[in-house]
Amino acid sequence: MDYLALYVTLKLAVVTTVVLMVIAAPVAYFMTYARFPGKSFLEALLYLPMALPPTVIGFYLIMLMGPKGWIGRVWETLTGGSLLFTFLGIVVASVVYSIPFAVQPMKAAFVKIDRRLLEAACVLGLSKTSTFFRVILPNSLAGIAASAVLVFLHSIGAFGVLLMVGGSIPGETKVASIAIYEAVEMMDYRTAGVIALCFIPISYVFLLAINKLNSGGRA
Amino acid sequence: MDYLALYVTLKLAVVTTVVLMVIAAPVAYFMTYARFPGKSFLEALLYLPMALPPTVIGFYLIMLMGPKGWIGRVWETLTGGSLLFTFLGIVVASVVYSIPFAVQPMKAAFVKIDRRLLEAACVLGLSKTSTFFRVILPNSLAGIAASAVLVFLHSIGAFGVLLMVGGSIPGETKVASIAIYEAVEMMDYRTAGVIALCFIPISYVFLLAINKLNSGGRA
Amino acid sequence: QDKLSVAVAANFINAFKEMAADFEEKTGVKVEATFSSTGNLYSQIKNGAPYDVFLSADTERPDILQKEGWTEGSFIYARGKVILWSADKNFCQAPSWQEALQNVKIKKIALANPVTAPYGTSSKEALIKTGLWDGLRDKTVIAQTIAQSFQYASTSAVDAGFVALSASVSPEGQKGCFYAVPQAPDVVQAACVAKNARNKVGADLFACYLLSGPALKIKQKYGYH
Amino acid sequence: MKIVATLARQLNFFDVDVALSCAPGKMLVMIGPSGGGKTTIIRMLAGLDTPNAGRIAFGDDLWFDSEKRVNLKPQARRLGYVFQDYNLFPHLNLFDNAAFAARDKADVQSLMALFKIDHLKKRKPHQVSGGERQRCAMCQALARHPRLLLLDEPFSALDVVTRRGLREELKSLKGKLACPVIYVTHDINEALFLADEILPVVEGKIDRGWMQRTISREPGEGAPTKGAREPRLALVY
Amino acid sequence: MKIVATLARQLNFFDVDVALSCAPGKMLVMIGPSGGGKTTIIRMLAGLDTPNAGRIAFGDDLWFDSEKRVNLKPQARRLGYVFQDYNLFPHLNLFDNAAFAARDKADVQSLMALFKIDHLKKRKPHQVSGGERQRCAMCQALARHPRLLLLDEPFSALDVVTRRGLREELKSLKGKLACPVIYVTHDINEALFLADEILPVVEGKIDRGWMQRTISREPGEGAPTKGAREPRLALVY
Ligand SMILES: Nc1ncnc2c1ncn2[C@@H]1O[C@H](COP(=O)(O)OP(=O)(O)OP(=O)(O)O)[C@@H](O)[C@H]1O
Ligand SMILES: Nc1ncnc2c1ncn2[C@@H]1O[C@H](COP(=O)(O)OP(=O)(O)OP(=O)(O)O)[C@@H](O)[C@H]1O
Ligand SMILES: [Mg+2]
Ligand SMILES: [Mg+2]
Repeated sequence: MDYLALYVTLKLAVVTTVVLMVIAAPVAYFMTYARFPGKSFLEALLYLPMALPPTVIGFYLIMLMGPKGWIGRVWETLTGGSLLFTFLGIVVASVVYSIPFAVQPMKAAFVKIDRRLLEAACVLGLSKTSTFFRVILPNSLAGIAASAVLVFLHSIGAFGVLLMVGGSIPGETKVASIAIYEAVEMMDYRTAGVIALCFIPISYVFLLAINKLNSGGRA
Repeated sequence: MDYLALYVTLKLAVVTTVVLMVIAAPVAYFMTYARFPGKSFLEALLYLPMALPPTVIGFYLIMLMGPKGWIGRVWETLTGGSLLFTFLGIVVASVVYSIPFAVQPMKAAFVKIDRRLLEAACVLGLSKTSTFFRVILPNSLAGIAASAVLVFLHSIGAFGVLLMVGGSIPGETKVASIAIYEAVEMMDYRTAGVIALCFIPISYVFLLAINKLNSGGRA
Repeated sequence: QDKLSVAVAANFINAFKEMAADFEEKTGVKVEATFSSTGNLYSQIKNGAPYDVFLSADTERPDILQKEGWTEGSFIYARGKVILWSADKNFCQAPSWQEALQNVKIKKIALANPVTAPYGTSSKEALIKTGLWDGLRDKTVIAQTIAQSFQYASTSAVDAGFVALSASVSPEGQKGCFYAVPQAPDVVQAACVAKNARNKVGADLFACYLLSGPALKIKQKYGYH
Repeated sequence: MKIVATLARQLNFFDVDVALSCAPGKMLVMIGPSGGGKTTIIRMLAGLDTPNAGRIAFGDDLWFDSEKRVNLKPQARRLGYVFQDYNLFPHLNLFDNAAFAARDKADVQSLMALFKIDHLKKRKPHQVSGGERQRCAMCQALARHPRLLLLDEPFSALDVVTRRGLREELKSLKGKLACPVIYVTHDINEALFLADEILPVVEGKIDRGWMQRTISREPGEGAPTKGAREPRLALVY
Repeated sequence: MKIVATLARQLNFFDVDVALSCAPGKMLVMIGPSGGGKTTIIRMLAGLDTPNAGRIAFGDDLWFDSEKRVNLKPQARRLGYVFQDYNLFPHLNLFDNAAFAARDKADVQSLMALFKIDHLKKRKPHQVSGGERQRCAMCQALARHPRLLLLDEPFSALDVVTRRGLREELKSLKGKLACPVIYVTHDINEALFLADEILPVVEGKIDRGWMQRTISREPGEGAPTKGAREPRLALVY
């Protein structure tokens, strides 16, 4: 079995989840409370990575992150290296790919915060930012947990996108889902099944951890 | 452009969303309030479709739904036909594929319902079922909207699974993402881009509708 | 006229679409195709997919299907060639593809997965024959399909890629330049007709058509022979 | 039917341990210091909290018995319960709230009129004042024709005039309802006016002397001697 | 600094239209029938609702002026506000709630002792009684050393003894705080005891006769004649 691929998968899923939680929270906050024309349109754009087949996202990401794309060029000027076919590259891809899953449940949680709590925070002198960190976040733990679960699992399953952007370099960008794909293509259904089964305990442990964190916040 | 494929995609997304909302709500309710040993384990299983690469899910679904799988056999005895390579078949696949996205945000919403409301319902004589319909659902609209958005968009983007289970029969199981896939395979990147762009207005309209419903429920 | 259902390996998609149109015009039999990876299509067939004809990207799977009794026999319908393609026309200045690859400016080259894609196996063989495989290890990027290898090359994500000759004739492919890779063995693609095809007559007719003169012309146009 | 209960439950700083009974058409008023356990007792009667030991009998029905392991669900007790924080359903307007578990919608109409909130029928709870919410909660509880009425400070957010009016109404309703009413209040006037029996609850126990001590301002626990500075108002309301 | 305000706002069934002022160290008590507009007035002073017309000046600072289009955010007004439904933050324990916007944690400690909830520091709001929550909200408001204190029925969930104690404390605090205090209550005794000025708010307007009518039980609007049946208790509390 391909342990290296499993390890890369886990590392990717953890990094993606952490990065996305940090990025998505302010985005969701903004999308919940800001009022401006074209908001639904922006929101639709934000959710687009989900509506597109992974290969298409992968294709556009390659274009952007390749040596001719602007992200690729900016990155090259900054670091001298290429973003494609590196671990960092697949992190970027996986983050883009999972944005909607992170934003949407958080937004749902933020919407449900009791207006009276926000008024109390306001009267107690809290700025928008402090209100976010001291009132909104701690009262949205269930929604944030939902986000984290979706993002984590979704990046484990991410495949089409990573396949494109990663180039399947062992130990660096070759994730377990690619190993499964290879096994299926080679008609080695047993190996595919075994690797797939590995995800049950992984998801299980992750869910337990999230549930613990979540109820810890409430108890 | 392949209008028929767009039409099938939309039909599939709408049917999947409706079916999943109906299925996921009781499942999420059960997962929120029931206490039993092995609950996290069951939950992990429920989220598995997300952690697996689409082709793998597709593979297992074919096995189950094919003439040798038990779902396929039951279906054949009941209707005399095959479930694979029919619209109904891809609906089943798309429902399985999106279950986690439907359940998780709903669960997050149900968890956040004020316990005092549930106590009030209890005292007022409501059974578990009535409480669910009369108190929990109407107070979870934001979470349900989040579910609906995720499921709808995710089933538009679904691809690997559908290709496997559906077999791309025009007007029946050939969805737009498969058309995109074919265009990409033919190195016709322009057509792929044009079909992909169609999803922006579709997502936009859908989001508007959901937002309307959602705020209608609250106003 | 009953329609004909054909499962086609994704690398053959361009040529197939044109052939299907031609066939329809000539015989009036409507052709409905499913394009996917050979592995995918094979799994579908094993699980009862109602395909009348299967155009594989290799010879292995039609053989297995024959053993399993799905078909009575297979035949070779196309041979593909591996080329080394680059979006950068300067790439082809060197006298041979080996030298072009060893240029220090070349940072990444793509090839299809040697384990799962026949074109990948063939490309790898050419690299091994010419003794370049070990030296280029760190520069190679593995694409899962031959089409993806071309995507890498055409978006300049890699400097050059081993792709199918068929890619070079597409509009996108004409924007770059390529070397033939004679060291790479031909990729042999076999097809087979289902024993219990729903439209057996049409399926046999299509099998004949695949080997006919007009079909050969189309195949050549798309880089097969 | 008469309700008879003995209840014991351990809390963090003291234990609740009381016995009480109330006949139909009668009103038992609980009064006592804040945090003394009144709400806890009501919640046990409602079945929302479970006593550690004790027994609740409603007529011939056994609602709770720690020894026989009987514990009837709140749903089956058919209660009217006005919570201390009068929690209405935020997604429903006042009428729908009041009619939530009503036997008969016509009742709701007249109850809302009785409690002077019929002009607010279409408002959501957050769009009305605290006292209006409280009156709506009262309608909700009465509209289902309860077998037992539990009122946890139902008029705390009301002004003196409205309150006086409503407690008159309640007193006359009490007879018509023909069910036991258990009422928590902090207002001694109200207690004296409404009660058939007064139950002073102090640190979870019944303390019959509490009323007397409070009224005569004996410098007992918690009754600050500074209170003497307060003008002796003899308001005749 | 003194607060001076004229406020007008249209509500569905009547308009609020009042003028009020309160000097530092003084207490203005609002009283009046339920739904009369008291909370609305407090919310306008806090900046949570915007008046349709009017002006709020705090000393030399202009907080609101409909003509000059000035509207200071609530954050900048530095208020202490105890909401009528004393909403504490459900994710924090009582100590963290009280200390939420405190200048100095040491204050919090002594405030909680003063309000007799220091033994409940580690409890979450849903784990304490209604009155305990209310006292915690009071600590929260006081701990931030507000420039203006707005108290919307802060003691409504307290028993008579605790309440009497706390209102003594409040009265002595008032001088120390040296800020204007605006206080809403339904308890006429409390109003008379605490107030430097009483502002009866009836249907959004100031109605100076309301107190008098209520106390002498003139059979005015809303004062039911049935009230006469009530025993004339002259409780000396
Ligand atoms: N959920 C809970 N968990 C633990 N302790 C609680 C809980 N609810 C209340 N308490 C404690 O139990 C005691 C009694 O509370 P209870 O709510 O019954 O008082 P009360 O008499 O209704 O007071 P009040 O008049 O202030 O409403 C208090 O000391 C309180 O802190
Ligand atoms: N958000 C709102 N939207 C519309 N009307 C409201 C809103 N909140 C309160 N009202 C109405 O405004 C009027 C005044 O309400 P307000 O809360 O100021 O009364 P109050 O004097 O504080 O009453 P109470 O003593 O019952 O708390 C009431 O008629 C009420 O129904
Ligand atoms: Mg209480
Ligand atoms: Mg009020």
